[in-house]
Amino acid sequence: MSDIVLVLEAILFASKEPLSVKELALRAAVEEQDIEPYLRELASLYEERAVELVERDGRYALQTRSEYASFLSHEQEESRDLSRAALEVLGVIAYHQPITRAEIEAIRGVGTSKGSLDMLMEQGWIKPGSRRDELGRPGTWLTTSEFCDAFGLESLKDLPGLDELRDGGFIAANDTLPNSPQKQSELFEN
Amino acid sequence: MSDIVLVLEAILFASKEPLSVKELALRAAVEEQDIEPYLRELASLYEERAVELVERDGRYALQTRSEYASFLSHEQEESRDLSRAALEVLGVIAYHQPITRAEIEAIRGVGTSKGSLDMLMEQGWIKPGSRRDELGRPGTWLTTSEFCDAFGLESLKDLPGLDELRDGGFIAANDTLPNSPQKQSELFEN
Amino acid sequence: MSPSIPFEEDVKPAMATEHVLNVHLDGFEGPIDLLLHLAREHKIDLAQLSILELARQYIKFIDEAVNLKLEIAADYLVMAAWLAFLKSRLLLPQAEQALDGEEEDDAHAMAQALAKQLLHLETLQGLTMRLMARPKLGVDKFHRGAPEGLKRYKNIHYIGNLYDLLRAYGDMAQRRQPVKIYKPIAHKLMAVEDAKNRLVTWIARVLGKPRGDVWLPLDAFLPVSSNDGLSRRGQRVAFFTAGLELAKQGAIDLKQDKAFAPLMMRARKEERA
Repeated sequence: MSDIVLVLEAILFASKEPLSVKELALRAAVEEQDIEPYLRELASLYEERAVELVERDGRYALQTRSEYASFLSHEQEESRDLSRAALEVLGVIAYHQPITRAEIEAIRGVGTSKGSLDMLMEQGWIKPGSRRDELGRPGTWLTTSEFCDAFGLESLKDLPGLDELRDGGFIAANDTLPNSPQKQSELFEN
Repeated sequence: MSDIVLVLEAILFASKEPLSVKELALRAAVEEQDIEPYLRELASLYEERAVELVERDGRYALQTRSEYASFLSHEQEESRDLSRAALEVLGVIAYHQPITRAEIEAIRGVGTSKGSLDMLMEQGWIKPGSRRDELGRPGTWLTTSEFCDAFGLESLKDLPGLDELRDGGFIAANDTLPNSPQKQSELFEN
Repeated sequence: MSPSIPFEEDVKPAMATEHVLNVHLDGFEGPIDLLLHLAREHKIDLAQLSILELARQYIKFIDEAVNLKLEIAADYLVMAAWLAFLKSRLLLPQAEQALDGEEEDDAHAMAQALAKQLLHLETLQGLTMRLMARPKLGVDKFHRGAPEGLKRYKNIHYIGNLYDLLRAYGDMAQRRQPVKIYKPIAHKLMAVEDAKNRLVTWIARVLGKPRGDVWLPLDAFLPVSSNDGLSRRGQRVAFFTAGLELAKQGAIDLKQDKAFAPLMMRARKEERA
């Protein structure tokens, strides 16, 4: 194998852009008209490889063969725990559905980033319900059956009641939630 | 030739930076412990070529052989000249890491201008290590993987003249340098 | 090898000739570095512990610099003084040494420690030069110039955990404020005092005037602005109460012809005790 072939290999490998025959000849210190056989030999060296010598508009470059493109991007599965905020929003929706965003915020006492709702929807755990028949016709949120699946509930009815949460120590006795949260009307009377 | 060898070739050829065995195995869908023979085969494919497969601090990369440097002057980056002080600090850190600033100063017999460490860190060659468990919990310095890349060190054990320091009693004979993963293989001896 | 290796040039001693040496101290990284340079310059073998000769050269160098009125950093002078001390200790006649054996050992130990430090730094300087002389990435060796690059996509799954959900909901319930706090609506009602003031003003205005003692219905006193029932009823109550009070004081007369008939008021002409 000619040294010049390897010099061209080094030049093409390290180059930031495709190179013309003229540039290649200059850098490899070869006559321009002599360069083609060397390039052909270099191409043949990569014949059965994951790399190929390509020519576009008279410029040459070494590049990864397109057959291997799928290996250049890697999909990674990652499991994550829900953020505190997302858990709260989901809990409020589960217990108080159908519920508007304003009501979620009123219960949580903090603004709800749109991101939390988007993320929960993307996850398939909540969906938009019908619009509330009041000023501005705000949309409401509901949990989905995927939510029940993901949290191991046969149905929403299996969600422990607030009394049970209190008995279970999840809520201190002096909480400010009304007793039957499923009926959202009680929460927002007046 | 195994397809996996070519997949590894494609991945290494396309990568912007050296890749760990873990990363390679993940992308090529091979078990980590099975990857070595494939890497060895790939290395042999490049045995008489202008490009070689190298191991640097436990990571692998394809790069041009230094014999072809004279043809690649176009690609040379403007390298920043490091001051004499910075170079000496780099040497002290490389051979004695992890090392505190006070220890560097004791060896050099002179205060270390903050600029030296800054410059070396900006260059990407040193990084802070864990704090020493002693009075004042002084921080330590280590060299980086990029340092090994830059100077063609397969691992820190390849630092030239480690034995001279050992013979002079300047480092303990059983001193194991940190930051040097067990050699993946003896494949790529220098 | 590439034509320019910047690092190699950097490590070359900045001071090449004795002449330059005499004029500058800036090129040195402190006294130890200067000592090393002098050792190289005068071919003093550090391993042989020729510390005396080195001390002589160092002191001579500093003396020259002082004579030239160069600015000399304190640590160079400290080193010179220390070396002078060390030299004198090492050169003490045997007899005196016998008297003061311990100090003599100290001096030798100090000389040895200095020699070791010099040797250590010299070794490191040499190794650093060797390191810098290696073929370098980006100078002698190159990664691929135009790598396609690798991509990574993350597919994130969230894990549903009922316990966490209940816990979060419960904690929130404890943290949260009541949804609505009862706040009574504050109605603007006329105060009795206000009604009384209006009546007193009216009395003062009409008293003693012609037709000043005409009977007027209570409703005639209510400000016209009030249309709302509650506030009008409030005014009526206020004027009624104020009227009773003023009648009791004898300022006005009140009368009602029959049940549910309009209540009539008039200012009283004069005090009837």
